[in-house]
Amino acid sequence: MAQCPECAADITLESNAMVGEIIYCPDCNAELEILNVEQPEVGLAPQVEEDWGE
Amino acid sequence: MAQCPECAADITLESNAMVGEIIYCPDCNAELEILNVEQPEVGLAPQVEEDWGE
Amino acid sequence: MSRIRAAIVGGSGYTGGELARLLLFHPEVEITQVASGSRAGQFLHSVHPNLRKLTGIRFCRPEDLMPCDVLFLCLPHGASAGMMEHYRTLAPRVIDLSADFRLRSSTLYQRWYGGEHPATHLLGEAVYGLPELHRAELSEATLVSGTGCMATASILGLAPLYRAGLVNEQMPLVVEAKIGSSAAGAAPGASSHHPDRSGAVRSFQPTGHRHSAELIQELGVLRGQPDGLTQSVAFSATAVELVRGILVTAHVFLNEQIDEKVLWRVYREAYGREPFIRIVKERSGVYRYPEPKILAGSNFCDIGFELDAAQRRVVVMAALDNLMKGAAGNAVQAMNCMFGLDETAGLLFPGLHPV
Amino acid sequence: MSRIRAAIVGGSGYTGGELARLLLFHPEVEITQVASGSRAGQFLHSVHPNLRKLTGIRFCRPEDLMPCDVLFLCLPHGASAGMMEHYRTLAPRVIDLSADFRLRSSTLYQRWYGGEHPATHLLGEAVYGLPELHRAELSEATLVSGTGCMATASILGLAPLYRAGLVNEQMPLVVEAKIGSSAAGAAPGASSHHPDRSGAVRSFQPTGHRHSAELIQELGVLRGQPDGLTQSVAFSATAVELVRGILVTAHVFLNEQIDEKVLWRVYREAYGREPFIRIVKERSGVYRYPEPKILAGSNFCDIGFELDAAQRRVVVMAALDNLMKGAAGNAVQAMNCMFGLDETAGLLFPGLHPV
Amino acid sequence: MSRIRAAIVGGSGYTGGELARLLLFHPEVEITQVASGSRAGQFLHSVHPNLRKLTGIRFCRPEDLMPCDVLFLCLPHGASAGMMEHYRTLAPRVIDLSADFRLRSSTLYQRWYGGEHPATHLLGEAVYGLPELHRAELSEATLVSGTGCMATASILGLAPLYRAGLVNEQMPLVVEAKIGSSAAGAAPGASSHHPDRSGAVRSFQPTGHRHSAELIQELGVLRGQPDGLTQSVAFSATAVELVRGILVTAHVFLNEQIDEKVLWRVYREAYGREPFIRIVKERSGVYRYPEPKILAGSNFCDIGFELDAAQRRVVVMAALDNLMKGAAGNAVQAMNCMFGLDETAGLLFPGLHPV
Amino acid sequence: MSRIRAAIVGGSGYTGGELARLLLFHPEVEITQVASGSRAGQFLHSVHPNLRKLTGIRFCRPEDLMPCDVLFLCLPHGASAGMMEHYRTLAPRVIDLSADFRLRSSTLYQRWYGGEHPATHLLGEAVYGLPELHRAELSEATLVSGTGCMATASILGLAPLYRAGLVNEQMPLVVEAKIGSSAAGAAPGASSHHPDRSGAVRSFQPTGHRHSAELIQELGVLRGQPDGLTQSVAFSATAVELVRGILVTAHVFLNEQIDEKVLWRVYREAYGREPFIRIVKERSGVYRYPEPKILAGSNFCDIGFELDAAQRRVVVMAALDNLMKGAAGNAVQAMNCMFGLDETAGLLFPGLHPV
Ligand SMILES: NC(=O)c1ccc[n+]([C@@H]2O[C@H](COP(=O)([O-])OP(=O)(O)OC[C@H]3O[C@@H](n4cnc5c(N)ncnc54)[C@H](OP(=O)(O)O)[C@@H]3O)[C@@H](O)[C@H]2O)c1
Ligand SMILES: NC(=O)c1ccc[n+]([C@@H]2O[C@H](COP(=O)([O-])OP(=O)(O)OC[C@H]3O[C@@H](n4cnc5c(N)ncnc54)[C@H](OP(=O)(O)O)[C@@H]3O)[C@@H](O)[C@H]2O)c1
Ligand SMILES: NC(=O)c1ccc[n+]([C@@H]2O[C@H](COP(=O)([O-])OP(=O)(O)OC[C@H]3O[C@@H](n4cnc5c(N)ncnc54)[C@H](OP(=O)(O)O)[C@@H]3O)[C@@H](O)[C@H]2O)c1
Ligand SMILES: NC(=O)c1ccc[n+]([C@@H]2O[C@H](COP(=O)([O-])OP(=O)(O)OC[C@H]3O[C@@H](n4cnc5c(N)ncnc54)[C@H](OP(=O)(O)O)[C@@H]3O)[C@@H](O)[C@H]2O)c1
Ligand SMILES: [Zn+2]
Ligand SMILES: [Zn+2]
Repeated sequence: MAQCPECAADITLESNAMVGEIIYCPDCNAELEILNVEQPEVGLAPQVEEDWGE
Repeated sequence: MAQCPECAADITLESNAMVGEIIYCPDCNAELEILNVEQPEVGLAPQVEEDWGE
Repeated sequence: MSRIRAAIVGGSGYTGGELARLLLFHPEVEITQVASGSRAGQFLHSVHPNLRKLTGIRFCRPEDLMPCDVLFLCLPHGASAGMMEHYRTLAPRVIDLSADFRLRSSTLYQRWYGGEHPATHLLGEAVYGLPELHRAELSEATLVSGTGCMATASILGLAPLYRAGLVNEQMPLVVEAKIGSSAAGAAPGASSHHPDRSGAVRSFQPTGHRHSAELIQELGVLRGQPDGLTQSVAFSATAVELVRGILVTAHVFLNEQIDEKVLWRVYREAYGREPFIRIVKERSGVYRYPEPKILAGSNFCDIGFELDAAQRRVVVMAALDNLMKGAAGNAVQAMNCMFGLDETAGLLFPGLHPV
Repeated sequence: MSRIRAAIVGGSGYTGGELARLLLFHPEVEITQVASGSRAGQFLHSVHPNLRKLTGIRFCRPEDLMPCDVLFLCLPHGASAGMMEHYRTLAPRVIDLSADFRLRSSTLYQRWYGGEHPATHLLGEAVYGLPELHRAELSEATLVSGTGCMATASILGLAPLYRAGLVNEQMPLVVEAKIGSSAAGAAPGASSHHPDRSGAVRSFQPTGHRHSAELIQELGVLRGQPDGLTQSVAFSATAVELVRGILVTAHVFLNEQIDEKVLWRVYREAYGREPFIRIVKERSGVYRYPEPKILAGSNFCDIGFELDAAQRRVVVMAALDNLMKGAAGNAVQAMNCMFGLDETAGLLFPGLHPV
Repeated sequence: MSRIRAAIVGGSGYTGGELARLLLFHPEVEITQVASGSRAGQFLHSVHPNLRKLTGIRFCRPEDLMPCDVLFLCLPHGASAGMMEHYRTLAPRVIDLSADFRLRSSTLYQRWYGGEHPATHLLGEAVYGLPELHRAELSEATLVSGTGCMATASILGLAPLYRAGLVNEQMPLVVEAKIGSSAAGAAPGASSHHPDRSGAVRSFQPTGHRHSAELIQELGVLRGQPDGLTQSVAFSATAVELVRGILVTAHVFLNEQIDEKVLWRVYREAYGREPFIRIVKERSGVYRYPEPKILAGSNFCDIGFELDAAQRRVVVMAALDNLMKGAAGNAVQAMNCMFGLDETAGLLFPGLHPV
Repeated sequence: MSRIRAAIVGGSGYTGGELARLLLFHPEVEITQVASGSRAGQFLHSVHPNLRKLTGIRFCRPEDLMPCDVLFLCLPHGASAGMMEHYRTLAPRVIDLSADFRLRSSTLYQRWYGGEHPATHLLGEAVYGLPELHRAELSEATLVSGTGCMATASILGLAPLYRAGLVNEQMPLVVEAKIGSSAAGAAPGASSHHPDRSGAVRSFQPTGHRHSAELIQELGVLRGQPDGLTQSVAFSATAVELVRGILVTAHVFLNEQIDEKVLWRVYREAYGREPFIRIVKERSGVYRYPEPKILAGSNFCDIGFELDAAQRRVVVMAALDNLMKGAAGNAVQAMNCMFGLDETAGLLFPGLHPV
């Protein structure tokens, strides 16, 4: 089980997951890149800051 | 010149002001009763608390 | 099993109408009576137009109330306390949505509400009806108090931090509530006149707001301070353009330097299994933090937080629908606890988007 | 019986999100997939925040759609017609919420939408998915069209008068629709920018509005005019400050002098047994006529009328939630008809008051 | 020249407050008194918070009113007619914003308002205070009536078509007004209670609305029908979420096939030189037609139109602020006419965007 | 004296449009040019519909700007700093409404805005354009910065307490701003899409908001802390349903036990002679505290306060229109100071009620 680097949520990788694939954290919706499949690991994908108010 | 007992605003009594008359503070809108005309003095008029929200 | 027979007093008001709506669709409940002094004889839908074609119930007079299994009181503050003995003869379980039985201590009551409580002998029996904090007591309770709508959001938002002992109580707790117009009830007046209330951002009682007392009591319990939290509590409320909904923004200062994952853990542990609490804290999108409008009609309390590490400060945001998790929905949830039912029974509506 | 497997295309939009909400709680349905070109891989709640904690479904890519029992298309006008053959290979029953299959006649389509219809050979098969008018056909249908939101309100409001032959077709039919912002979908733009859209009372397409075509078709059927109503139809729409909701005000002139009881009878006969239509016409209270705001989230179409005897004129008012009875709710009702389920399954939410 | 001394009766209401605001900044006017029965002695800003720090005037009692040059009456319908003789002793020129003197004919009054007019002998003297139609009479008038807010928008929008003889009077005139909450005045009540009024799209009086009478009178004059337009007039009004503002959508049918340039010419000729009327009809942008919200506080009436050539139909849209061009602003414009001042004096505020 | 020739850059945006409106009616100013990259050649009213019929000006291209007496820059943050040398060749006086020149210290800039300031050599010359605090400097200034809209309300509300040395700086300053949608400018996007933005009560940046820096700088100056206030400042902002307007609620703790009359004196002394600041604190009525909606279009900043004596705490409320006293109105006031004009010239509109 991988951990979200943003919020520490448990992230279960799907059976067909591949390194480099982009997935999302179910809790904080961070965009995550799969770094390792055998020893599940994900990292924050580079994200452009959207403007979302004021 | 009288002083508003609520907010200390200067209150000028009109020439025809009478003891017991109800006037209003221009600053805090408190309802004021004229207590003395020679030595100008006003007191807070008894006010029912209105409900004005929640 | 036969259905629970429930009756409502003050059914022509907003929380009474909301209860009627919920109980009509509750799988284990049957509404026996809905009382109203001003509308007796009229159909429910003459006041609550959403109930048209869904029920043929008519309001009864309060004095015609008959025994039932559970009685909900939806009356203004002060109206139920004096009559409580009477209401308890009508039903073995009473849930009072007003503020009359929210405070355990008559001293606290006197400080915040002014004047002697009319039924101090009952204060010890009443349970503060927030299932997330008092679930066990509710299963035994016969007199349950509803919770203040802004207080509910504040307490639910802050409880995990207080329980975890993270808060620096030497510093003030500042809570700013933003609130819709239905919180003031169904009676029209100058302050609710549409041309004046519409688009308002209006402070009312910037200091001395009575909901403070509930925070002081409930957060105090979590800190082992039975006479109430000793910390300075600065609670203020601002009416905004909204009919249903509350957003509470609370500023607390911390004892120690922590990182945000600690907060995630604390909130997950507190609320991971709660059916009606969701942690809302997203890195992208429009709905990153709790937003009351999507909660209209739902029983959720959405909670988010953000850490200002440099200042050892956390901003907590909590949103709910004042008529649901802030009043009638929470009361039904409490009833479910009292009768040992599934806590979500009758409370499944998820809220709308967009809305 | 196993659950009906349903999938949604265009699930990131407003009608798609509403369908997802409804089907998640539908007792006989299981959502198998929700497709989105722009959001594939993301959780439903990243776009539809009301669904947080209620489902772990993620959007799939449209090209990854798999066979299912019923497929809902929630795409912009023009996007589904060309692909319909493909979609029908995926599911034996397809419900298309767009305007592509609302009109039976390719001539009518061309007149109002401009350009040739991309799949004229399917026009004959498609059923206009309004259960109140086409219930029998729906039970056999494999291709069902959603209905225009303002058209639905107008047609349901006027059908009883036309069917009863009361309308003077030498005089014009004037229909004024007031409509909320969600009817324009989820894509932002200058006209939906909050500072400009907020508080707007904005005419758009005062003449030539495409929903006219649906009135002409469906009221024509009721008058035995298969090529469309020959009467002059003046339809105009005004965007008002509201997210969800439509109120249609229609002015018709009558053939004969009647009294209001005739109207009551005509409407009662038409709709007395319809689960989602309520006649709203009260002599007192605040909600005397249909009011869209209390319908948000509900599948009701509320209908009222008032007679101007002197001028032999009737004003008909009809209200609904454009995303519910005007789109997703009606589509679920149509699906219920297609599968022989209880028509109200999954559609019981009554709407809120106050709101 | 010394300033015109103006006084206001009913100054605690919405039109009275708006007049006070306008006259305070009017270059040729000095407010001598503002009367209120309920607020006598209080400062204007206690009721009209926008006037704080701008004036130290206090409300006087109605019975303390003293002679002045012009008296504005801002009382509910029915309150001024009976007292008019008295008011005219106070000022040589009286402008009554209520409906009491809008109709020339006591028959028309009786038909629409029910009951005998209390001062029929004055009906002949009163001028319908719409400068665009009665400018010349105003310069001589001593008793001027304000105009109905929805009537003003309707009449101004339609007058050019009627004057030009373009309208087919065998066909009905259908007028649908959308209107904000301030039109109902400052007194709170169930129908203006924010939780219920907010977001409303509410029909009131779908038939029989009294403003119809003003259309019938004024458009009749333009057609040489002194007893009122004989055409069938279908006027209905819908309250929408807005505080200030009206949008009227009118459907008229034409005598002949014309093209849109004819309409441009007709409207330009009618209004090209009018300071407060703007033709709004754009091919692009968000504000293509009249939009009431940008008119809040301004005295403009914006007018647009669209031709449906196929059906020989024109849709006319007219927008204004009900408290300005629909009441107080128009009254000041009328006063400017009566005193021979520049018609725009005191009325230059252009309105806001965004808003 | 001939009129001041003023030009506007970024004239298609919201502050640019507001400036155009104000300067069009300013008695001492003539607008020479209004530049827009995206709208060059179009009439002002194609974007700012309130200006229709009031001016025939068309937008010019930014590169076609010609010399003038004063140049207003209404560009997004970051767009003007790099070009400032160029702009200063066009006019001897430049007023930049963006955030680029609000902070005196490049360190403070870097901390809050991230990255090096593009024109640090100019920081010393620029004056923070708040007349109430920097009137004297403005009369000499050639480069003036606009002020942050929420910062303006906060600073004006708090300045008297800080200047008087009443604040306990060991305790945090907590400031909660409620703000309308126009503050985010004219560009549409997902977060301003009406169905999602409407009725929102939305936290954005609960911590780390850039307007904090202005509070730190300006309140620091008042405390003799030139590197910025050392006190902990907790600033958060919540978007509410409103187009124009800000209400700031600030919680400060005091050094000593005082009574409310002290606060009255402190505020009266600070603002008694300020034309655009009003103290609002009433014992009755609906508008007891500052309310932003009645300020739309006006240049007032209304300020109220309430003492919580027991907790030695003051709650300060300050309201303004973000496009007026929070941007364009304040810029015109600053311009009036720079040119030695009457400070209220062109700024007399008092705001509306009801609205
Ligand atoms: N609104 C909220 O968001 C909210 C949230 C949490 C808690 N609460 C609490 O719930 C209670 C009810 O609130 P609400 O908003 O439903 O109020 P409401 O809309 O004003 O309704 C109260 C009802 O009580 C009845 N009533 C009024 N005065 C009474 C009196 N003196 N004696 C007996 N009955 C009286 C009235 O019905 P009849 O005259 O027809 O009998 C009225 O419809 C209050 O105590 C409130 O503090 C409200
Ligand atoms: N809104 C209403 O009240 C309402 C009422 C009745 C009927 N309708 C009809 O229902 C349909 C959907 O309306 P809506 O309001 O849900 O629209 P919407 O919110 O704009 O959503 C439409 C969805 O379709 C997808 N899409 C957009 N452009 C596409 C294209 N060119 N090809 C394929 N997919 C595309 C998008 O999702 P991805 O890009 O993520 O795939 C988008 O989320 C429309 O035909 C509308 O006329 C709407
Ligand atoms: N609101 C609009 O948009 C609008 C537009 C066009 C025309 N009008 C007309 O203008 C008039 C005033 O409208 P409004 O909106 O200003 O009304 P409003 O806000 O209700 O104010 C009317 C004022 O009249 C006084 N008043 C009330 N009842 C009275 C009575 N029986 N006898 C004497 N005075 C009484 C009240 O002041 P005190 O009790 O303090 O004396 C009240 O403030 C009405 O005739 C209305 O039809 C209104
Ligand atoms: N809105 C407020 O309440 C408020 C309050 C205080 C201060 N301010 C500040 O005032 C400034 C303007 O705000 P606003 O609300 O008026 O913004 P806005 O409505 O977005 O307008 C900005 C204008 O600048 C032009 N522009 C956009 N991007 C540009 C770029 N990269 N380079 C050059 N020009 C560009 C655009 O016009 P063209 O593309 O047509 O040239 C646009 O119309 C901002 O710095 C803002 O922080 C705003
Ligand atoms: Zn995460
Ligand atoms: Zn005072």
